[in-house]
Amino acid sequence: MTIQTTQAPETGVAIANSLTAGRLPKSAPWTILVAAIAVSAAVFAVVSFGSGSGYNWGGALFVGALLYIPAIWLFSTLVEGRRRAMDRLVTALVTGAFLLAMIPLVSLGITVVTLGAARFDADFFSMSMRNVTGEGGGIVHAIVGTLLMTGAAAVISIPIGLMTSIYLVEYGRGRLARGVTFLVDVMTGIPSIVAGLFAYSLFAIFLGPGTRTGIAGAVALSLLMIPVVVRSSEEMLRLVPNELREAAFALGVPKWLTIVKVVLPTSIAGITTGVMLSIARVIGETAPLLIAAGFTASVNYNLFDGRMQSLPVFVYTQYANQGNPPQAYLDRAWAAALTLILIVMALNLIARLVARFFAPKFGR
Amino acid sequence: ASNEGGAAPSESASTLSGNLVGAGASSQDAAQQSWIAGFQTANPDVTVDYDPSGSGAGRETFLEGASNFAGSDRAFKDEELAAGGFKKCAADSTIVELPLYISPIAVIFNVEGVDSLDLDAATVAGIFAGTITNWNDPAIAATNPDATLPDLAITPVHRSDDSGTTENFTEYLGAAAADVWTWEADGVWPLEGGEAAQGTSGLVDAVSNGNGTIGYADASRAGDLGTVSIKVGDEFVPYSPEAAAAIVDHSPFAEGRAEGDLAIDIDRTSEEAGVYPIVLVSYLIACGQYEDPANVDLVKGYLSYIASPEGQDTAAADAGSAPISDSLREKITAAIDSIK
Amino acid sequence: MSKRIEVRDLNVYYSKFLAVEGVNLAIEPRSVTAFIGPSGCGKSTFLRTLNRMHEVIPGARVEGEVLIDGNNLYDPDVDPVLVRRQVGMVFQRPNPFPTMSIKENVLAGVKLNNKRISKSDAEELVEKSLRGANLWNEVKDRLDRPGSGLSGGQQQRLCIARAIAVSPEVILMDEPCSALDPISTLAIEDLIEDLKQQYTIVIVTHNMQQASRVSDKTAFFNIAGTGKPGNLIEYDDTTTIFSNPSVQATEDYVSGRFG
Amino acid sequence: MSKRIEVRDLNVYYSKFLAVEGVNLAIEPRSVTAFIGPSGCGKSTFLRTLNRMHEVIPGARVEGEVLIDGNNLYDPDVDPVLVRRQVGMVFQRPNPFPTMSIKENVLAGVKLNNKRISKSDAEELVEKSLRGANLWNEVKDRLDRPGSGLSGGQQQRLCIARAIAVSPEVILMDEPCSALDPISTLAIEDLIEDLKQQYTIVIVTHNMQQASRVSDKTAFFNIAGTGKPGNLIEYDDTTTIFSNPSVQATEDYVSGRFG
Amino acid sequence: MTSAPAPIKAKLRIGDLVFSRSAVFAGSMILVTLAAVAVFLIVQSIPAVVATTEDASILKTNFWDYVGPLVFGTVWAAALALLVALPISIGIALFISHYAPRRLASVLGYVVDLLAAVPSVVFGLWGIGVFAPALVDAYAWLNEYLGWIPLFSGTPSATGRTILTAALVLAVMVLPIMTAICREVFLQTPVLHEEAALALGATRWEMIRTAVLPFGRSGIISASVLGLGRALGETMAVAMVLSASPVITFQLLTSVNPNTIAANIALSFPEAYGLNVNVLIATGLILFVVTFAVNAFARWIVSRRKEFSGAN
Ligand SMILES: Nc1ncnc2c1ncn2[C@@H]1O[C@H](COP(=O)(O)OP(=O)(O)OP(=O)(O)O)[C@@H](O)[C@H]1O
Ligand SMILES: Nc1ncnc2c1ncn2[C@@H]1O[C@H](COP(=O)(O)OP(=O)(O)OP(=O)(O)O)[C@@H](O)[C@H]1O
Ligand SMILES: [Mg+2]
Ligand SMILES: [Mg+2]
Repeated sequence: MTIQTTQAPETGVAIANSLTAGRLPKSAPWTILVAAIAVSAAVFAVVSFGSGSGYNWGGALFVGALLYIPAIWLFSTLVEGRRRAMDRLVTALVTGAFLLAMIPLVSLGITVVTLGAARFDADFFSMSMRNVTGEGGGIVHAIVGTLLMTGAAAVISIPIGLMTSIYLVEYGRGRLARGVTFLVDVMTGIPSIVAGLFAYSLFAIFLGPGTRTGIAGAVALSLLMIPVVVRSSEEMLRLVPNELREAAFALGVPKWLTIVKVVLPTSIAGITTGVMLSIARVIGETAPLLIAAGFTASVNYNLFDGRMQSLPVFVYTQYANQGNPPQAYLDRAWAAALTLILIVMALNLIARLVARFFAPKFGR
Repeated sequence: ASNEGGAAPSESASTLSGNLVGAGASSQDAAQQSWIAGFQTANPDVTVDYDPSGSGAGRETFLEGASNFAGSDRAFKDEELAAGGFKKCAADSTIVELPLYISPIAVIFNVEGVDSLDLDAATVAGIFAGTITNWNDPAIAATNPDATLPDLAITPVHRSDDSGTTENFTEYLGAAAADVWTWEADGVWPLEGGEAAQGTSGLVDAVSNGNGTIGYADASRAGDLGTVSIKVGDEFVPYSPEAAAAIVDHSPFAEGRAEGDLAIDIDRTSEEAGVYPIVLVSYLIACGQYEDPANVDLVKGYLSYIASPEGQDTAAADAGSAPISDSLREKITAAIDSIK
Repeated sequence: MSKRIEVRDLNVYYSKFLAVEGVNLAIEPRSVTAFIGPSGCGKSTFLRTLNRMHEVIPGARVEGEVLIDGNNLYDPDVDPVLVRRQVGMVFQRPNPFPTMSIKENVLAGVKLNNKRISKSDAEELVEKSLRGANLWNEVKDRLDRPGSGLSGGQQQRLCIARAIAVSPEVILMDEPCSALDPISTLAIEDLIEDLKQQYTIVIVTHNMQQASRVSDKTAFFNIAGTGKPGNLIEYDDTTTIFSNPSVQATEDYVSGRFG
Repeated sequence: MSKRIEVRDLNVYYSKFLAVEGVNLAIEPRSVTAFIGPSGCGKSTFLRTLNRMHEVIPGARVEGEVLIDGNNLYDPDVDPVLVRRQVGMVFQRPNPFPTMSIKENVLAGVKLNNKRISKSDAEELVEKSLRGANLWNEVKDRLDRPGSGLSGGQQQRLCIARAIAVSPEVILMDEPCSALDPISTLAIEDLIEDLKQQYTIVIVTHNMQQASRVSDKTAFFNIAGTGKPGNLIEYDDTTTIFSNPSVQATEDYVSGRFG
Repeated sequence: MTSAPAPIKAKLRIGDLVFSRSAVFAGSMILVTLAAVAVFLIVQSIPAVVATTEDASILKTNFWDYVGPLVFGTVWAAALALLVALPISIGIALFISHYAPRRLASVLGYVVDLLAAVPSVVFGLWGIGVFAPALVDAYAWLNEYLGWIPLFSGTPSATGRTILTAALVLAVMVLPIMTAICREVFLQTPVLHEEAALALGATRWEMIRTAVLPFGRSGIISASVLGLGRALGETMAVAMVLSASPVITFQLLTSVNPNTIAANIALSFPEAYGLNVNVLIATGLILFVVTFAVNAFARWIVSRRKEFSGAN
């Protein structure tokens, strides 16, 4: 049998197995990576020797990894051809993108954990800042405030957001839908501080000037939260194949039940992710809460009366208005930041478990 | 929370109870927190909240009648007083402005091997105006013969936010070095460009993280950074609470104010020995007469506590402020007593 | 339990495109009617108008009347949901619910409508429906596994089981056997034979043999050319259509049959 | 241009589930081989192993060897991309790219290999491929419309056009005609006849008549019961399988044929 | 045929009615809320727009001169942030959906989501304390060797707190939300289409290009819009990290950087009084308008090829 050359130029090379023609060996990427890092390390060594400064390990690794990308592309182009090379290049880039994003994450993580650990003690989670100056004190009041206000914001935003996205995907046609879509987009652009001002002014109308309450803070947060919920849920609902809706309709299922029992469960994972993102988005807001919910050192369980402290405001004020000794304030700030992150992580984890429970039962 | 609740079987015979709300200058925040702690401990049934939302916001809030008292890095201006409209106060009431928080502003810098410098107002102004750009500039060397000044670019750092600290600092520069510093006193840094940082903390961070940086900040936050002794008369005065209190004592009260309105015109050019001219005076502002008498006792109680030696000392300990002098305290106490 | 369907002057549009034009047709209760015709001539489109499923497609609309036992489906106050509960449908492409197990899929018509059903009734219904769709033996051990893990043919039979589980009065089937092997096809055809005792059945098929085997009447649709609307060319007893059609086009089409 | 395929002791697993067991088979170049068997017996699964498409399914893996012209497809350093470029595939469910126009769909594979195809070449290729798939007349006026706006059968023919446009050496077809009307089916069968002059073709079908019409050899797969793996029962010349099979099960299956 | 002849004529379905009404209601709520916000902004802004330096001490000349550099800074910082974040987040999303081993993928997704858990104040603290100082050397290097490019010219900042740093911090902040949406959309790509591409002999990248990316296009745009919205409106982190002045400059590495609207409000609001407050709120209105324009543009892109959208 004659091996004929096909129009694909890479295939015709006469090697034992024509299907392996012109492939880099499996180990090639690693070899190239190691080589790239070695080259970079050597260059850094020369530079550091020349300038007398300390050896920069991070820089050497980073530049080495950077070097790998063109290197693998070059080798692959030479040996495997353009298409394979492109594939390898994209693989390297995509992996690189992920690793790149890990840099700030790891850096942030290390910073927050090491600096936050100093005050991660029992007092911190059993005390408020009432009558505390200098060292000591805790963040019970801020945790309570954050949970209550974020919770209230979620209670307001998730139904509205979800129903709006359902409206947009399932019901909306014509002008109103287009208007809503557009306005939701515009809503994403409300600066958080303006949301705070608006909520503050709104409640000033009803409750008298100058009232700062948890609920005003929650309303400000909802303003920021709703567009994120709508946008992400809308995207997820649109991905539900029409076939499934048709299947349900054909069984004589009313539209609303189809949405509740078929469309929502199918997209639940994505929606949960979106909702979690929206919560994460607002739970860390400082500016609007400073304006709408005020500042207090005491615990307040009542959303509708009195000022409420929140973790981000606490972090911010501890950092911005340091007293004596400053370190005590900084320690509290970082420990509160760590707490906030842990709270969001925990919420995220719970949401994922919930989502997994309802998620479509197919692969991936 | 374990520290909450006034039910502690305290021996205090306090009869005060209720909720007191203030808002204003964030410069006072640390001091306010320690005053609040002290006052609440003595009066377990009282809750005082202070929003460190900023002087402007504090004054607006007070105007709207949304707070019982305000903290502000400057007194109300004459025209603002004339416009009136303080919602919490009785119709024809004046307001009480008390200079209860006095804090020196330190000029801080970060230059390796230099802990302190002696500078005159013109040099400081030159540095911040960008006419003196290197640490080995002869103008600096002239007053610091012993310091080893590096050949290093000066990076002056100013506040990016609108702040009382900036206003006081630029007021000092304008008064004491009028030839070099031709801008008006303003809470917003008047020059374009330059390194800017948000808040005292941001500025301190920027100065400590940079190299060859210089800035100005509440003295309590100077930490390990190098600080400047300012030339007053013929000597160089380092910042200190006493020196800061002294300049206030040597300054006149603003004219044409109502009784109890103790706004001070700080004499930045004073040549008096032992005064430190770069200070921030922050006021506590209350009504001369409240529309609703319910809050009067609370306000008076709280302000009296702040003005007391005990109150001034806790603030000095917790916030690094300068305790007011006894002579000033007398006038303030009289003003507090006049509140109805 | 079965219904008579009468179609009068029906036009179906996709937005501005006229897909099916001027259909007049009467389908007798307790009979099987087959729709045949070349691809793209509008069989599916027309079928969907019989239970208003076309309304799901944006822009699709209808002119004319469809009477089910004399009630016009397109009367303004008719509830499409109730129509669909009486007129069930099986699609060309199998579409089991991915979030549901095999069992839940079969019970979907019941469960999704929030009807309560006792556990034993449910199990009975599941078995009956799956047996009816000739799927019971293959899946009885994995009723709680996801429906999307089945082979194409298995999925289609699952959809048939799901449709018959709600016992509609008319069943529309859009090429239900195109993904099935001969044995399953035979089983479905037997099932159609059974169902016909009680229900009215309409089936779209490309398989002439199937049409001639299962149907009582056959409707032949054709299309004059691209962009032209589909038309009902001839509608008659199946034997007539396959042995002695009155229109030449029908004869051409059915005689091109093979196998 | 065509290739000989030899399969040795092939087992296919979905994670732990053994779906197809111990297949041995040799497919001659320039021939048409048909796979028949009941639904769920693993025809599609096995077919996908011939161009390593099973690897796309998470958990699916293979034991054994598939030799194409003597080269083992499963050698560790074989590039599945090269394999698939030589072994094209048409799926059971039509899957045109919804984001592309009809024309772009046809050219999708070609564009990958050869970015700079001249406009006239491209148009020629589009026409040739669409004609080959018997779709040209229906779509020639709307080549720039989205491929997803076609009827099921039209979509399937579009996918066939897309597959033949890259002129692979082996073409695997998984029930390519199940969604087609008889005319299109006939056209595809004619196409297969044509392609056979140059290519090796493997086709899965449920249509016995189709198998007997188009294929040179036929492989019958069966499954002993649920959860059991599918097996290759008999593999022989098509005429032998349909007239005189050596295994009883084969006879049972093909004689259950109808129409 | 014994059953009632016309059960087909139906009551209006309560469930449907309630559900669709509440959906419409929710949609209208957004209209109402936004109208309220707009009214609030406009009413508060009117006195500011016509104000001069006499009325509002914050203004040097008039409102438009004040807001100009801020608009520039806002758009510039957000654009830079998006420029960095978009390719990276698409990359990460692809990595998680199509490259990483399946077991690892969900864990990795979670790890990236963690970034969303970081409050903006903490980004600010980290930006000042860790990130900006770490960039000083890199900026000096860029300035020395690439200073001939106008973007990198000027005197590099001694503290690293430049607009580029702020944009990078913003990029990190918008990454999780963009990544999450892209990832979910990519994961939903129909397997049929991926298989279609692979069967044509596409490499993984080509499969992604032909099947995944076109399918996810509207999702990618949604993600960008959300990311951009966040970047345009982010307040605290920018306020804390950026060394800002009222200037317009394209230089990325100097101490002199344009400010953003949101950060400027945060910086000036605490000390604002009288008409200055209105001026600041008016800048908020301008930000609103900017976002409006950006989104209109994005929507227009999506709608251009609507019929080719994958999902329906
Ligand atoms: N959603 C749609 N939007 C616009 N046109 C459509 C749509 N669905 C189908 N069409 C067009 O309507 C005509 C009829 O399509 P239909 O699906 O009813 O054909 P069919 O007879 O069922 O074909 P097949 O046998 O291939 O399933 C075709 O020209 C098709 O392109
Ligand atoms: N993705 C999958 N994961 C797990 N099991 C699968 C998967 N796909 C198919 N199977 C199982 O493997 C077996 C063979 O399926 P396959 O799709 O190959 O059957 P088939 O012969 O092509 O059937 P049909 O004629 O209905 O298409 C079946 O039992 C099926 O349930
Ligand atoms: Mg059809
Ligand atoms: Mg199959």
